[in-house]
Amino acid sequence: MSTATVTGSKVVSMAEAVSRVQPGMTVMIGGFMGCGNPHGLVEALCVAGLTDLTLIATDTSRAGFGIAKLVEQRRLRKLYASHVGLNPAVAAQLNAGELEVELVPQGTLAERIRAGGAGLGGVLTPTGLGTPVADGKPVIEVDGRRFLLEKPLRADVALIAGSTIDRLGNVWYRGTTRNFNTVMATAADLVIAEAEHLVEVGAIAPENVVTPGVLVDLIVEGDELA
Amino acid sequence: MSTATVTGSKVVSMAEAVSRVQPGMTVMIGGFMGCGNPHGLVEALCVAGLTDLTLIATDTSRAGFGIAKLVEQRRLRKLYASHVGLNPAVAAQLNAGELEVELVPQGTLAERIRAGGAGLGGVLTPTGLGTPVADGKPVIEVDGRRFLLEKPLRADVALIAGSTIDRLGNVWYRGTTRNFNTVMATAADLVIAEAEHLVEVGAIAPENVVTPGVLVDLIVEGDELA
Amino acid sequence: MTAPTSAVSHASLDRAQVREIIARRVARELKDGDFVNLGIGLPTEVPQYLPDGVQVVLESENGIVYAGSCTTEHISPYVVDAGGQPASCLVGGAFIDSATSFGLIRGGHMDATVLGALQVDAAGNLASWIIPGKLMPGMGGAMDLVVGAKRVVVAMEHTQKGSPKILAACTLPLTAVACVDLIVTEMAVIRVTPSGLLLTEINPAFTVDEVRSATGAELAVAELVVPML
Amino acid sequence: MTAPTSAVSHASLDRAQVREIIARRVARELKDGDFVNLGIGLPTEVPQYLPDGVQVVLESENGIVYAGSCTTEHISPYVVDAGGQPASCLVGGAFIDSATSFGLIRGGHMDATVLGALQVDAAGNLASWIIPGKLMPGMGGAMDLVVGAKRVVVAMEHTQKGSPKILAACTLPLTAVACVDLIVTEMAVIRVTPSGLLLTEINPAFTVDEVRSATGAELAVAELVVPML
Repeated sequence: MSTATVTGSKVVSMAEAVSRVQPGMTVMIGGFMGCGNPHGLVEALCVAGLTDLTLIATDTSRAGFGIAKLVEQRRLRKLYASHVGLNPAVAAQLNAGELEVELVPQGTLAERIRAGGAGLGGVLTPTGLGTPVADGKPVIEVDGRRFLLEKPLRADVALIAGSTIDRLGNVWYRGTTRNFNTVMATAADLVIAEAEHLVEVGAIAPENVVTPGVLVDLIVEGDELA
Repeated sequence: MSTATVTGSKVVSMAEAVSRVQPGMTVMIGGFMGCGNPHGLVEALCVAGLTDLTLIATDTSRAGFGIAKLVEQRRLRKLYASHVGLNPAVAAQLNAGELEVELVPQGTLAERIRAGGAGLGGVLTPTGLGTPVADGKPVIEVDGRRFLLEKPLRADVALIAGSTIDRLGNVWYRGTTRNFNTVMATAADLVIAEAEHLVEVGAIAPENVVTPGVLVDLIVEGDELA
Repeated sequence: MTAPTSAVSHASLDRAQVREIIARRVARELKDGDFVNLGIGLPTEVPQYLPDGVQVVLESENGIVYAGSCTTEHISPYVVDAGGQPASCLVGGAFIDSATSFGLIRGGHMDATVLGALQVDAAGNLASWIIPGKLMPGMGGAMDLVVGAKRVVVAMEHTQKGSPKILAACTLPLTAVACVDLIVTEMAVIRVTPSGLLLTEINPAFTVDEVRSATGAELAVAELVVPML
Repeated sequence: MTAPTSAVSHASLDRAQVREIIARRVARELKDGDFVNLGIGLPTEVPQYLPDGVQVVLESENGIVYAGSCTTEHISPYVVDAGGQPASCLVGGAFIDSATSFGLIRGGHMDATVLGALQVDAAGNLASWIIPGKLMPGMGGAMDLVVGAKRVVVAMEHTQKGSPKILAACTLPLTAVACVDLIVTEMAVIRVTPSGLLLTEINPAFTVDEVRSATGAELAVAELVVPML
């Protein structure tokens, strides 16, 4: 579903980018408790008023802020996350039977997304054995040790954030902003990256590119954080 | 088996580093056809005269050069590699029954080492299905698709090379030198890194560190390549 | 056994004292050079009590190797810790992504993790992430940490409103099976052994019987019980 | 069908002509923006024949995204291609490690891979990495590439010393099962379909019968066979 060419431009408006998200889609959103989230895209997604989405994100932020609004505005049908404690709307909607929630250990979440992006059939992890996380999942024994088989995760669209992004989509991340953005950039049919700083091609040394531009389909310009 | 402390020094002589390798050990060596190989450590390993080693490396270099000498000098009992075509000694020793060779697809090799370093029970890959690579290996079905279960690889010692390494072991790689060095740094009990340029702590921005220093136990100074 | 240095009773320990006793004792479990992940809350107080000459490398599982604290003037929107709070990366540190971070955690690269608990039991089972129907924060990175770290230290108050948190068997959903190595509370230091829980150190303010009565599991007592302070 | 533009016979094609015919035709399979991995040898000649306005992003599986060639004055010990030869990274490219590289390859991010073969068969099976007892170079990255790329194009001479390389069933150990989409030789372009091999284009220097007799598998002929040149 990549629309990008080498000779064309990947840079689009926020509205155009978000128009690619349709009701019922599965959407990944990078970031960790507000750090490294694509704030402009999340806001535009809220404004777009889409419903019935499945969201994959490591957390649901804190009440009233960023991703939290997608829950609060009842845009989600299903949620995969590792931590939802600071957003009371999740528990409320779960208890009311309005939202399906799959809590995923944070490392397993990262690895399931990576597997989805790397063409692997699943993840064999010791994490979650003997806990509710293991319910209904196959256990595979390798050389006498037992591992949970966790399935890959992919999305229709991934919304990621980068501190510096060049016009080919190469991304460099400041501080802890990379978190889930790197794996999510590999695991969706369409990857939209929000650039804090949009720069010319060549501005990022090839050794310091963290997410290669080939993974990014569309680029939007976001606000500066500081 | 880490000997490093925060307050102590990880920098040792080539001889001291190689003295940590014992006959019969499994050794990983990073690099790809001479690029990103720890040339000084490989040479020191040859001089040390150890035998009965198991080597894990993506290739065996070309005749007479670098890693190739470990084969030519009959130091290996077993070899895991993806490409051995430019080192005729491998086929000769294999045919003579003197060397056990497991050819591993290059992507599977990278992922098996990564799994060994990341505590995963194995790799579920479509690569190798229906080929001799699949012989004797379990096939796992996930959502109707079949995957080979490939086991993790670990080593007693990993010898890696870095272009710029600080005294805490943080590594930055120039060009294509990173190749297998990054995954190997995670998958051995002892990791020895050869620095082309040994620099003071702080010289590499934390965003541009590729291999975090916590993974590196010992550092040796190598020659400049250019 | 050394005589108690102070005769505080349990009731007289205020919250800050309890936390300091626990954090101070946990600090002695860490060695110079250890690569350590500290859970949110009490465990983050451990580093201030590290003995002279002991420096550890802290990990923040959202992506910092060699994490540091944050002073007001250095607050940055780009660096947060695993609790989402402003943090820093010390000189010599590295920023890593979540897959790499949990590779380090799951892969046995972490010398120790210190974290709180709702319940711990005689088999070293840990419950720390959910109270069904009441509290569902999610497990975050805890399940990976306790499975992957070489040493798992639970740092918690001995009881919750007077009820034991150390039990014969956890009643809450588990975080992981048989993962806990050591329990440090304000009352005692308890090792998880293949044959059950073993009291090895005690806060001189308490008697062994007091510890036992605050513990919901069989508690063997080491031949030599030393003061934990 | 268009009349042959030149009346060269098979025997009159020299090696360079054969390679150019194949590389030129393969180039037309690539679209602007495609992310492509080219095997060692003939496939590396494809980019020079890309039509105007078409630019592809080349991957070198040892760690270059947007790989370029290398001129004598730019030879660096730090940048090699998948054959271990000096290479470069174009402006806008990235260096990646082997796990990341094969994540891109296996994960379906590669629009196409072009590679040579020892044998291809009617089911699209490919043999390209070993002749037992004779040649054991290893599979390198080929097994991952043909399983992971969205489109697998085999670019090879139609026969090996007169013997067909396109067979009813491969006799050599496979690189992968049912992975080949298209076969481009100096004689013809052949698609692998669910019902077998389909001749869709021909080098006007040859007749369909000549192609058939140089092919060791059933070869259906498209309703409209166009010239491949």
